[in-house]
Amino acid sequence: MNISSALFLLIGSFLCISGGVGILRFPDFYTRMHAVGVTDTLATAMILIGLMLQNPDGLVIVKLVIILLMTLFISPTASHALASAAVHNNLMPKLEETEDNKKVSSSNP
Amino acid sequence: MLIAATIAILVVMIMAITRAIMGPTHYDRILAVNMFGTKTVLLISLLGFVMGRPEFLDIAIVYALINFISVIGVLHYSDASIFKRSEQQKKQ
Amino acid sequence: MIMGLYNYWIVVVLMMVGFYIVIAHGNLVKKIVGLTIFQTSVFIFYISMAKVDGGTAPILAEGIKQYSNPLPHVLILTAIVVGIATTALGLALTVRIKEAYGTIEEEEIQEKDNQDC
Amino acid sequence: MKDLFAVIMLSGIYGLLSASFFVAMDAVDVAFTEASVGAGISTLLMLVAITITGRTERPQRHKPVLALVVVFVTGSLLIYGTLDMPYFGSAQAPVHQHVAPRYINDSMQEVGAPNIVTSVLASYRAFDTFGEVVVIFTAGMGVLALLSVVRHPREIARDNEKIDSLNKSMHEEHLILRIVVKILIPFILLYALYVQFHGDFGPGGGFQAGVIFAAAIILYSMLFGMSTARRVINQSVIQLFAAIGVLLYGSIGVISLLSGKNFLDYNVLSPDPVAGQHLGILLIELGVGFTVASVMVIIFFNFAGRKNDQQNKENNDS
Repeated sequence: MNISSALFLLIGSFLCISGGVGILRFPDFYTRMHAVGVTDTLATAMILIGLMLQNPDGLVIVKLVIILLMTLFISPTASHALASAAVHNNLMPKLEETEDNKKVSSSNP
Repeated sequence: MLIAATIAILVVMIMAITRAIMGPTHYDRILAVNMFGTKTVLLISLLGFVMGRPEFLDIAIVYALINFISVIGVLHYSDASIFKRSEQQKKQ
Repeated sequence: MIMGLYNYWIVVVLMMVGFYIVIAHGNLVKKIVGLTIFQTSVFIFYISMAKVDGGTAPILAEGIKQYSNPLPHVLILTAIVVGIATTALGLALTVRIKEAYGTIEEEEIQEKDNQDC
Repeated sequence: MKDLFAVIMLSGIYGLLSASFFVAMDAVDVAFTEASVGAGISTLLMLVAITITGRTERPQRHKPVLALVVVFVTGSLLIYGTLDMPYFGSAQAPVHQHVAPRYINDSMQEVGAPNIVTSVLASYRAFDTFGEVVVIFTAGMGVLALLSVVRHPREIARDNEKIDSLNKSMHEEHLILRIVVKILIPFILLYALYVQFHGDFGPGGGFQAGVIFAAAIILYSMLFGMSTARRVINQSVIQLFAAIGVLLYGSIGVISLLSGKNFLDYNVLSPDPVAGQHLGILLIELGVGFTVASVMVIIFFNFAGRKNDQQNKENNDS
C-alpha cells in the first residue's frame, strides 16, 4: 500500500516538475499551454490517487474523489477557454521565420 | 514521500510565479495563474496529510472551484477590454 | 535566538511594500492594490501570532491536546470579508472619480481642481 | 509595472499564496475565507474596475525619494519594535494567556460545537460579528448608492434585446464552457449549503458560504450575460435579502433581550442551554450568509451593470 502510494506521488511530482520546466522554457504561449494543460490534469490525478492510497478512511476518500472529479472537469475546460480566447484575439503562434509568416505577423500586430 | 511531493510542488509554484512576472502576453499570465491555482489545490491537500489532519480537504475543493471561476472571469473581462481596443483601432 | 522573530520581519517588509505603493504611486487602482497588500500583511501578522508550536487547527478532536489560538482567527475571518466590502467601496469611488474627472491619476485630478478654482 | 492587468494577476497569486500560508499556520477557517475572497472575488472586482477606468498607469513625474525615506524609517522603527515581541510559536506568549484557554477548554460544554472558531465567532463574540455584518451591509449600500444606474423601462427592454442578440452570437463560441458551467453550478450551490450548515463541525460558516454562493451567481452572470442573470435574480429581491440577513441577526439578539438575558445570549432559545446555543448559532449564521451573499452579488451586479451602461453609451455615441 505504502509503496504504491509513494510511486503515484513520485510520478505526480515528476509530472508537476516537467510542467513547470515547460512553462518556463518553451518559446511561445501555445507550447507553454500544451505543457501545462497536459501535465496539470494528469499530475493532479496521480497525486490525489497517491493520497487516497495513504488513508483508507471513508470521508477523506470521498472528498478526494470530489476534488479529482472537479479537476477532471475544470482543468481541461479552463485550458480550452484560455486557448480559444487567445486564438480569437489573434495571438499568433511563433513559427519559423519565412516570408509568409512575416506578412501574417505584420498584418496582425 | 509526502514531503518530497510538497517540495516539488513548491518548486513548480516558484516557476509559475516567474512566468507570471515575465509573461510577455496576458495569456501567459492567466495560464500561470491557472497553473498556480491547481498547484495550490494539490499543496493544500498534501499539507493536510503532512500535518496529520486530512479532514481539511474542504478548502481544496473551494480552491478548485474558485480558481475556475476566477480564470473564467479574467478571460471574460480581458476579452472585453481587448475587443474594445481593436474596435478603437478600426475607427482610427 | 533572534531568528525566532522572522515572521514579524516578513510582515514588516510586506507592510512597507504596501505602504510604499500607497504613498508613492499616483494611480488610484494601484493605491487600492497597495492597500490590500497592507491589509493582508496585517492578517498574516495576526495569524502568525496565533500559531503555537506543536498545536493544530482549533477544531476539537479526540487525542489532541494542543490547539492554536482561535481568537485571532475569528478576528481575521471577519476582517477579510469586511476588507473585500471596503475594497469594493473604494473601487466604486474610483469609478465615479473616473467618470467625473476623466482620469484616475492623482496629480491630474489635483490640476483639474486647481483650474476650477 | 505599468500594466495594471499584470498587477492584478500578480495580486491574485498573492491571495492564493497567503491562503496556503494560512493553512500552514493552522488557520483553516481563515484560509477558507481568503481562498474564496482574496483569490476569486477581489481579483474579479479589480478587473471590472480597470476595464472601466483604463488599464495603463501614467509614468511618474518625479522620483519618489521622500516616499522611500518615509517607508524605510517606518520599517526600521517597526522592526525595532518587534525585538520585544514574543518568539514565533511560543506557547507562553501573552496572546495565549487571557481568554483563549477558556475558549479551548470550556467551549465544548458551553456551546457544544467542535469548531472553536465558530463558537467564538457566533456565540462568545457574537456582538462583534454583528458589527461586522452591519459594516458589510453598509458597504454594499454604499456601492449601490455610488454605482447604481437608473434606467427607463423602455431603455431596459431595448438594452435587453441588444444584449441578448449579442449574447447569442458570442455564446456559440463558448459552448463547452456553458455546458460545463451548467453542470457545475448546482454542485457549487449545494456545496455552499454544506459549508453553511457544516460550520459547527468543520471549517466553514456563514461568511464563507455566502461568498461561495455569490461566486456561483457571478459565474452564471458572466457566462450567460447580465440581462439573463437579472431575470433569474431580481435585484430588488437581493437588496431585500441583504436587509433580511441583518434583521434576522439583530432580532435573535432582541429575542434573547426580551426573554430576560443579555443581547445575543442564546441560552434562552431552548430549555436546554446547549440546544439553545445550537439553534442560535444556526440562525445567526443563516443571517450572516444571507447578508454576505447578497452584498457580494449587489456589488458585482452594480460594477458589471456600470460597465455595460458605459459600453452602451459609447455605442450610442459612435
